Amino acid sequence: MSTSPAVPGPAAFLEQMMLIRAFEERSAASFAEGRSPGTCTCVGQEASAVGVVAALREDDLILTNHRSAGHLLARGADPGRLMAEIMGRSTGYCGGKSGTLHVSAKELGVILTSTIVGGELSLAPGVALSLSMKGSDAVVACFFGDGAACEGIFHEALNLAAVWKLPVLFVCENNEWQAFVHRRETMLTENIASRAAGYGIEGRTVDGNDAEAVFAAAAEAVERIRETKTPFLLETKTYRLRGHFEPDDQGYVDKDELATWRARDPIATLRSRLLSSGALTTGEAAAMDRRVAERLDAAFSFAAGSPWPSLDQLTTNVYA
Amino acid sequence: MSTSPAVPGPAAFLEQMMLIRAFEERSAASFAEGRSPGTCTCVGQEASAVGVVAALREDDLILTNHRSAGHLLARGADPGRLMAEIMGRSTGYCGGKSGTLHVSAKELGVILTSTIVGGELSLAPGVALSLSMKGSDAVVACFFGDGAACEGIFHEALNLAAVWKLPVLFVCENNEWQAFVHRRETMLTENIASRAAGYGIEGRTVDGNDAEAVFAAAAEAVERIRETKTPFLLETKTYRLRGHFEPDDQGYVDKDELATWRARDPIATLRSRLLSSGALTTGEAAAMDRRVAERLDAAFSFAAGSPWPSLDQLTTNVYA
Amino acid sequence: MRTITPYDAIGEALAEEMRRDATVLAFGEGIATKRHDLVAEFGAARVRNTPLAEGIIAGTAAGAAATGLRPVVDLLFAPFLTFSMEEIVNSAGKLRFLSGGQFSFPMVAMAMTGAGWGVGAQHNHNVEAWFVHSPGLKVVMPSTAADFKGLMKSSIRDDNPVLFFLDVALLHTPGEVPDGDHLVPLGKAAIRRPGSDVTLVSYAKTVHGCVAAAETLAAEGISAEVVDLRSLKPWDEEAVLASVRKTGRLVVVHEASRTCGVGAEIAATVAEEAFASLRTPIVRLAGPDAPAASSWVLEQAFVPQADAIAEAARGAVARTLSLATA
Amino acid sequence: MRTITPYDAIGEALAEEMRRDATVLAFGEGIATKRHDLVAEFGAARVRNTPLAEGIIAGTAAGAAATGLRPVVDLLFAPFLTFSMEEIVNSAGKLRFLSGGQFSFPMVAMAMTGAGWGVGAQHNHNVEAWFVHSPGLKVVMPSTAADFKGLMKSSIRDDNPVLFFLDVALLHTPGEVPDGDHLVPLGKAAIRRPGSDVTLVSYAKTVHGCVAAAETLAAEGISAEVVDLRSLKPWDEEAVLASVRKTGRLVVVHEASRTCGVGAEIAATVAEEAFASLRTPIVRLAGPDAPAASSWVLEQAFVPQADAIAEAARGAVARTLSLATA
Ligand SMILES: Cc1ncc(C[n+]2csc(CCOP(=O)(O)OP(=O)(O)O)c2C)c(N)n1
Ligand SMILES: Cc1ncc(C[n+]2csc(CCOP(=O)(O)OP(=O)(O)O)c2C)c(N)n1
Ligand SMILES: [Mg+2]
Ligand SMILES: [Mg+2]
Repeated sequence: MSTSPAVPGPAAFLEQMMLIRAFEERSAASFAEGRSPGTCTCVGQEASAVGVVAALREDDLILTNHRSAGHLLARGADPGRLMAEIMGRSTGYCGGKSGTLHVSAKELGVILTSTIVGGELSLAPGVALSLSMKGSDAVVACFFGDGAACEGIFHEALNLAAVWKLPVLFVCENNEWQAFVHRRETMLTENIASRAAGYGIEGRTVDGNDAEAVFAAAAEAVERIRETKTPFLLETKTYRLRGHFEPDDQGYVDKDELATWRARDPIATLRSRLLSSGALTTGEAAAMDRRVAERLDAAFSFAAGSPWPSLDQLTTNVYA
Repeated sequence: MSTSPAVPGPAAFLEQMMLIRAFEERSAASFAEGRSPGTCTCVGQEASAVGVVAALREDDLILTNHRSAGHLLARGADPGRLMAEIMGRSTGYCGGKSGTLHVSAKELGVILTSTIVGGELSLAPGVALSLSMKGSDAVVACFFGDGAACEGIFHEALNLAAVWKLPVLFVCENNEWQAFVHRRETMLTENIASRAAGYGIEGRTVDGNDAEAVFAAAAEAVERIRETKTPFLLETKTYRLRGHFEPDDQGYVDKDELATWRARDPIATLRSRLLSSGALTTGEAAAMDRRVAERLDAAFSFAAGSPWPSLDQLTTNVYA
Repeated sequence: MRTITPYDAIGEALAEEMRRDATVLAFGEGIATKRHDLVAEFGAARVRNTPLAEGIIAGTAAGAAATGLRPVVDLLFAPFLTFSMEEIVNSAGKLRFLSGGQFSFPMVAMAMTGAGWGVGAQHNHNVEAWFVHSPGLKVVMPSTAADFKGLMKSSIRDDNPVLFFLDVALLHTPGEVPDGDHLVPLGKAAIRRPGSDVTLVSYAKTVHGCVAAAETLAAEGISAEVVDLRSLKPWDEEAVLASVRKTGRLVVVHEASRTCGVGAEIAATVAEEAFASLRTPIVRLAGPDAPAASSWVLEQAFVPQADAIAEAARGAVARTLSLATA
Repeated sequence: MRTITPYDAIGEALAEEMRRDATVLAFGEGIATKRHDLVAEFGAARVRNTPLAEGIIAGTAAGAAATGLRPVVDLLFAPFLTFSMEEIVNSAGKLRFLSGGQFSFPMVAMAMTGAGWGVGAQHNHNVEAWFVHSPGLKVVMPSTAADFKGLMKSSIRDDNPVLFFLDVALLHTPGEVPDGDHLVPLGKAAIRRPGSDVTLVSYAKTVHGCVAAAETLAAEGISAEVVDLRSLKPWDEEAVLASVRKTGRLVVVHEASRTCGVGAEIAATVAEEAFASLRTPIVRLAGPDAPAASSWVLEQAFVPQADAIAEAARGAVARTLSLATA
């Protein structure tokens, strides 16, 4: 049994979020320069990623969706190997086979990035079943979007996990968009967490742009799962500040809605709060900027300098 | 626009239910004699069928599942053509191609019997969409089981119908069993109607063994659907008194549970209530028995005397 | 003639058919956002965004088709069809038959597929053969802008469920499209280049590889006929057999995995029906029996390219010659 | 040797493998009810009923397989696999590759299929070719009680996802099963009857039709070799090619629809790899490209029967002779 994670301070959250944001922006820039394929960034949703992941123990496992860079980096993924994967290089976490959309990293306990919306939901109960049959009290965190909550597999996964008492923290990152469709076009209710009742499990909605609030809610949920052996549905309310998939000019997004949420940017908000409360000095903030930039410079040059996979990789790893 | 259906008296319900019960028992006997393939009977669930169907107008449409004989007969299907279909004869509603498990009858507004659990749920919103795009105020009644409520397509169908404001009466016939699995092994909640809230629509649970109560609830639901253009989830609580699919000795069924529900047999209950209240005389009851027997004798000899489909039917009706 | 992309050709086809027939409607995850001009012209009831749920999108299309509408649904990428197999195969494909002909299912399901975007195997998987193998369905997969338009219009008018596959590599490359009511019949192949020594049968992006190969081969004195199937179900047996009877040699080329792919059906049919005309073993050139990797170099290597096609054709021709001289 | 039904042979295979390996578990809609002896021996945690939801059954198997368990799931009837295509194809089949080999997916998905019960096209649809066409999966479909057992045991031990198809017509007919730890390797065909004039390749129920046909043919002086594929992916190319090289004639027989079926792959491969040995056109005998009707007479007529197989073989032999004498 691993010990519970230490409570991270807000400054640590801030730096993690800055790293994620910068990673995504560089990744988008790399696409724009024609150096990597399009990608789904998690810009605007960093607080949800760092808050939940911080609440996990080392032996807890993660499944996530196409907007997974935040979860991976929060979990400690090496930005260089992650970017190499996005660029399709042999040094990436999956040798370039995954690319941006299916990254897994066994060494980090990240079982899956599913680019099939709902794929993460379909596998999560089985992963939790393995844990519980081993007698472990580890949990599985399964990240998915408000769109995935419309897929039938959402219903099947929550119901099975409930009936079989599987330790899954279902994390719905409700960012108001499902590619080019607004959430309001896809459901009559405002919250997804309210669906938990239909499965006889607990659900809760939390401000997904506040890393500390997310952390507190996730930590409590994880504790309840370990205690009760019952899954939990946590909804983090946040917003997709960039487009769905690069390139995307967001021409279809309501300007006021976007402005409202830009004003609630989880990074800017936390940074200015910490600066104005004195918890962070401008010097420390500048040092963070520098550290992030340095890590990313190194990551991108590692990735760009890495070799392509050899052509025999076309047919390796198909069968065990 | 058709006019609303006349309120049927309990005696009419009783005779319909008796016809359905007798049809199913003969159909099971016919299987036992090797004259037709196995079948899923609706023995025990007749009240739910006749109550809901009576609440529909002639221009309302029906989709149903593998336990559809009750819905078809309540809708006025000819027992002879229905039995011919079950026996695979050319005079059946579908020329023998459907057999017992996929019967449809366009002339009766029965679009589908789906033997894929959930198939009826997947098609119902589209049928309702046709109606509403034509400007009709007809509704679609979609019958499915508690098992189907575990399929992802249940979730997708209810959500789409809710968001698109489609006139669907979702009727969950909760008979406590899902083939060889008890409902309690498949969900933590007692009711399925409570899931309606997750889609922002209304749901209601009714005693499915009381034809009049079912009728009243269905009539009210249909009225609300026509008014509000919003789907409705009606759950009829009933019980599968025979096995899942012939032959099935129900060896796996708890004896007490079965006995409890046998005591609540919708036909015996109504019949004795009507007899003891004087609403039905023994003479009238005997006449009912006779009429039912005569109709079924005629039906079974029609079916058994009907020709098999010709072999060219192997490849007809594949394409339009 | 105008020069437009296949993406725009599909848009024109939808608009023209919706104008012509009030029962045609379109829905899918984002189609109303992406094709806003259609919403503007035909209204929100006929061009709809949907919740993210492929099963019910396909099922709703089938239900609507059975009762008088002609839906076109956009299921985005072919691997997402795995979430709508039940509705497409068991309902749309079988219920006409099972109902004894009482209902028909005039609907079109679109899905993008193939290499080109580096998005990997959960977006890029050529599964057209599944639907060719399933009863009651039709399947098309065009290679030119004109065919995207003409086949889409015919698919919408067809009274059966049609799977319409869009090769992503072609979608944004402009091509010529005839003016007016341009229809291409389902089930008719196109001879993209006539020839007499070897028949290259293909569809979608690899047709262009075949044409390029044929040009290379022509310079070497080998005359290759390029047959573009366009429709995979029904497929134009007559055109393929006629070509093979003329050339005596067959190379079938597609991006989809080789095993049980459409090429297997073509090869098997030719081995049955035109056996006596064959002067050389049939050759299939297809994607490996492996998922598609995201990495650009691997993604491209997955697809049979012009060089490999030319080499296969050369091999076929050479082999006959050596057999003949042996 | 004991004489037991394939249904019981599967039960034995499950019990033996669960005894041998604590990571093996089984779940599905009713499996704990129907195989109560397994619950009694291995406990409710390892033999589970599930909610009625094929998608999550398959997905849970894939998730469990990726993390150390070896699940066997019962998906009942093949058409219900349409509800689990996403999980089987996109996850179980592709994620080993996409993860660069980090995870493997040792799981077995069972489904019944084929004519015999008069239950119609939503229960009876032979879709094995879909999975043969999809990367990363294995597919088996036995014809004898011994193979049901031996292939199930090998499937459970295999580190890849295996689709295990059970022909309903065979399931309750007893047959001989060797005692002890009886294993049949995946990928190896069985020669059910040796012969020299024509090769009959088949699998599942039609193997028995081929054997019956071979007996009829023998009486007429035609020696037919019957090859039972048993595994459809990988399939035993070597055995089939060796047989065809010997006989020079190939008839492929299966119940599944002809178009893009497994027979197409066999025929295409032979036309590529053993072309020079073929003395006559390949013949495929398969189910029509139509849904299966429930009506008993139509259901039976769907399946290639011994008479038709013998006739096809006779035709093949006669055709060569007439070519040779022409
Ligand atoms: C099964 C499936 N359907 C559709 C898509 C295309 N697609 C990718 S992301 C996306 C939107 C997902 O919305 P949501 O689940 O809310 O996640 P978000 O992108 O907002 O993080 C869509 C439609 C897909 N990848 N998989
Ligand atoms: C997709 C699918 N899965 C499984 C089955 C097998 N099956 C037929 S009926 C049934 C139980 C259905 O339960 P429920 O929906 O409650 O209906 P009931 O039979 O109780 O009326 C099952 C598992 C099927 N026909 N289709
Ligand atoms: Mg979203
Ligand atoms: Mg039930």
